[in-house]
Amino acid sequence: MAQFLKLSEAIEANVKDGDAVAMEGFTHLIPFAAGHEIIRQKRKRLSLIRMTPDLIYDQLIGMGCAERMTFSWGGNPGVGSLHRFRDAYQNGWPNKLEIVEHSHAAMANAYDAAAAGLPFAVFRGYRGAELPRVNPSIKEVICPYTGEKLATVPAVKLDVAIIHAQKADRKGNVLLEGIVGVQKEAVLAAKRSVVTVEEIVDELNPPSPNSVVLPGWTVKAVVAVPGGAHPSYTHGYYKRDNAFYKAWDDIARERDTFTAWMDENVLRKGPEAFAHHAKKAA
Amino acid sequence: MAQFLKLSEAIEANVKDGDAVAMEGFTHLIPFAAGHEIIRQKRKRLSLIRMTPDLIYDQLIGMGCAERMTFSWGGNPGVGSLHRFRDAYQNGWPNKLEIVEHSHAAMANAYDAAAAGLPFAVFRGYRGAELPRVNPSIKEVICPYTGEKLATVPAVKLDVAIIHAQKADRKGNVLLEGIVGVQKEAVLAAKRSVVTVEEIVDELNPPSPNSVVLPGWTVKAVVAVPGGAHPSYTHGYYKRDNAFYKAWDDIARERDTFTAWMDENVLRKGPEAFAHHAKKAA
Amino acid sequence: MRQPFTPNEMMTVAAARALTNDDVCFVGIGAPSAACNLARQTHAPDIVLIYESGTLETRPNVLPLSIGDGELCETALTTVSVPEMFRYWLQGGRITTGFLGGAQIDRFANLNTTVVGPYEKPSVRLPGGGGAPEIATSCGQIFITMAHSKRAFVEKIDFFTSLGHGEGGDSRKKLGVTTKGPTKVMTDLCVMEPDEKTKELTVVSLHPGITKEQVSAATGWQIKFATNVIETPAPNETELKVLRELHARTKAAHGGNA
Amino acid sequence: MRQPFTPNEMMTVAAARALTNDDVCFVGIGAPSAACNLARQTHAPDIVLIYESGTLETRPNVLPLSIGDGELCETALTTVSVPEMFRYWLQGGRITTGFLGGAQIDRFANLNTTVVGPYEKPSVRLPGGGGAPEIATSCGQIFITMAHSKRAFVEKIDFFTSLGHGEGGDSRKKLGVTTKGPTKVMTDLCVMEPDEKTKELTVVSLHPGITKEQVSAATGWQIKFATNVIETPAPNETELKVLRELHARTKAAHGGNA
Repeated sequence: MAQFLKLSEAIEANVKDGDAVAMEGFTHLIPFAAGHEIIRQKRKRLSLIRMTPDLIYDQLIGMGCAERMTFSWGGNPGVGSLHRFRDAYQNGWPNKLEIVEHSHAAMANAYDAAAAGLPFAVFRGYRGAELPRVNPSIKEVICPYTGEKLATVPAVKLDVAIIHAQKADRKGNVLLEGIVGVQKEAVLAAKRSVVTVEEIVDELNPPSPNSVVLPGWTVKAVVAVPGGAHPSYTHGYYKRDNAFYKAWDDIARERDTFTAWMDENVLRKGPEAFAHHAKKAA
Repeated sequence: MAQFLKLSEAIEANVKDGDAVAMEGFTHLIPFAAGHEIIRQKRKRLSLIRMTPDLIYDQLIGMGCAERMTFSWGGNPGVGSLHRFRDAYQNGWPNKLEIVEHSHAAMANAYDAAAAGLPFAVFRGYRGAELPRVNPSIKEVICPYTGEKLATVPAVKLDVAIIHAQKADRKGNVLLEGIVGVQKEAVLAAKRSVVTVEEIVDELNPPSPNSVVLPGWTVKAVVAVPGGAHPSYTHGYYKRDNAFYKAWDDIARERDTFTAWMDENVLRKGPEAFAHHAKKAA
Repeated sequence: MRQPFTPNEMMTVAAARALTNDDVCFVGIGAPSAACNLARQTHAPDIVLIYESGTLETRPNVLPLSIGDGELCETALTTVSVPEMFRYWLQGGRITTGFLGGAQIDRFANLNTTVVGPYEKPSVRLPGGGGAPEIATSCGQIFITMAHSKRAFVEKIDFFTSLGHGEGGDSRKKLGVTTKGPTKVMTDLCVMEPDEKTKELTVVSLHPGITKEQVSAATGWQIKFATNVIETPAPNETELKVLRELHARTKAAHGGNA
Repeated sequence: MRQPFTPNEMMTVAAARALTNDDVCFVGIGAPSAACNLARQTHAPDIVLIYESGTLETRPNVLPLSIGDGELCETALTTVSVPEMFRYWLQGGRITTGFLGGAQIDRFANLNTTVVGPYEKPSVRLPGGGGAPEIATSCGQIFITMAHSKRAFVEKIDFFTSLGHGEGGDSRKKLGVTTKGPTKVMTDLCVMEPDEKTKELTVVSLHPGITKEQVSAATGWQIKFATNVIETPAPNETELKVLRELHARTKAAHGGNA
């Protein structure tokens, strides 16, 4: 059953050095506040998994929390490169970073398979593409009916999934709305999960019987962190801070500007620093 | 793009003798009015596919429309047997019926695979069960990572999918709410699809951005048939007629009572006969 | 003074009692549905009930006639598609307890709901397996409820619809199945559990007023009894009241000859 | 009198014109997004735009900076999960036209968005393939938009992120791929199409004021020209107006140094 904790407690209890961690959210609902808490708690040797590493993993990598990253698209969307990821991968700063690279389709299928309790997924992918040459975990099976060769990917293996959502009720049931990405799959794939939410409410009141809801018994810890997705966004609450995404390019380009920004905005702050981004749409 | 047709036109244009037809709806939203139209148009040699054949296939089979049924549970839920199915299968009345039998998990995966454009699905199923002995389409693959043997099922192959839904807008976009079963998968798996709806509206207004909506360009024909799911039901409109499901046991038990009922309630009626069941919940 | 009760009520109450407040149940129609909702309305208010129609954490006020009655969706936390139900929730290993029943059961709790007679030429074609083949192996454990009779409790089932303990012993393990399988069989006469080693069903408690002889006479094989067979505690007043009210509401709701 | 326009505007307009009202497009960020929304706001009002974030049939009023901006979901018919997007919609074969671009392209329109230099020790580590490997083979056809330069249009790409026409000829067929692959490459200088037989990219139209020599000089291989190279019709007033308003709204919406 879901426990209601402070963010520091939730991360302390659920994220250990060396864990395989997925912090998901496809552009939307990225759990930045939780990422900052991991940085403050100085986790090391994490194996980070995420389709689109985005700024959140650029920050974790630049602060030395990661030793491996599994991903399918590692850029700053619409802006350019993730400088800290590149610096770590190309120059080993602040430490060496190993990569495991897939396509989006492969990653999405790998999450789906894990949520479904399967050891692998089958998909029609990578035809004529070079990634299978450099990623030995990409294999193939033959369809027993048609003889077609199809690609396979192992299910993601997660110690912990961390996501951000609109709200939770007092039983820890969680509502996600809008671009829901692979978050349900990530939570169902993980041994443990931490969910930060904009607000905790008495009644969840999902707008549709088919709304995306995670039952409280699938979640390990729930934490209210208003604004906790910033500079990503929360549908129905506040918008994506596209200006910040653009500004990040300059902040992260050099090691010293990055370090100074992290010191001022992460190390010397707490989750309450996100509150001023919080806003509920009318 | 979706065409707006009369029910007789939609069935005439989209359901041919010998077609592989799925009329889906897991207890909820079963397209009875469309089934009755197929009976009136005297379609023959249909290969009927459905997880839970329910009364709708009992009626089609008893009226001689089917030569094969692919299914996973063939009963009258909470009541007992489907007498017309049994009579056809055991005694060849009114004609011989071939069966292809799966488990629910296999059928659900077979629909999912077809919607995903895959030739087959992998699932952890049938372990220690006897169905693989009598259904040669159940095979297995070995996980290329763990060596685990897993079951496979071929993707369903459909000429036409027929479903009932709450409403469509004037572009043919369709909203389904409540127990949504495998209907999205069935429509996406089929070459053609017919959707009957309680009402056609100017604005679909799905309650959630993640509501189950089928875009009009995935649908071939849309027909307004208020009450068209009766004795099944439409969430938000009218309830399941459980009393009729119980009454069906007596109606269908003998050939002559069945034939008389079908003559009076199907052959001599049209889709407008369903209208008096239509009701929108307050 | 003890209220009178029917054998079916005793079976349902026995099944309900076996459930805990922490269970996540995959519920079938009929006795399982009654048992699970009785448990929810008595000692296990937080029990999570899941029906294969996609309704997650549902709290019906009347028992559904079908596995997908509107009542289930209207009172559910959320409703998912049927592929998601079987893939993420059942196969995903999230269910602690699944309920099954059948037309035939053998001494190792293997079940048949497919045919009486040979598969290709059955004397009775039954509805088939539905969710059972995968419920039997994906849930943490299985509870079985069935009316006790020689026709149902047979030496040899005509078809292996779903796996119980196979040929006994470590049959499940040999098949690569890591879940417990049937841990309890609740009938209208008694409660049985598989022997720890052989996995053969063994009577552990007799319902009030039922004798070993009655059970033996209603079983198609030489049924074994535990060393200490106890008497199943009779349904208490609350259990009977809640169960009967549930049935009364259900009858009123479904109309006709309920 | 003709309004002046930028090479990038010409590229976007050329891409927009290639789209029809019946297309179902898998849209990428940047020029593809501008082209698709320009088409939607001019000659193809019913074009269906799909972004890989799960937003189906979206009608953004400003261009998204990311593939998952809120604008996309708020103006979409519906939004599905990312696994569903890649499984049911892309792999399911429901997309007529997909857009791709890259850091490097070769004469057979194979693309590299992964690395400059060797994979294990790149001189530049690029973002990677994202959706491209499967977009390239699952969509009915592929349109490519890229700025024309010798650094991008190369004799040999450093990494095969996504399949174009492979080694030319029937390469795709040999790989079991039945979709058309790249049918048009729109640059800021010209429009290219693969030769019917060899599948080598061939210039079919030059943008106003651009010479064959300029294109050859910006291409890393000996680029071929069609027998009848035409001049790409310049953007008309409406196209420029709609495109510029779209960009102006976008800049205002995203803030900062857009």
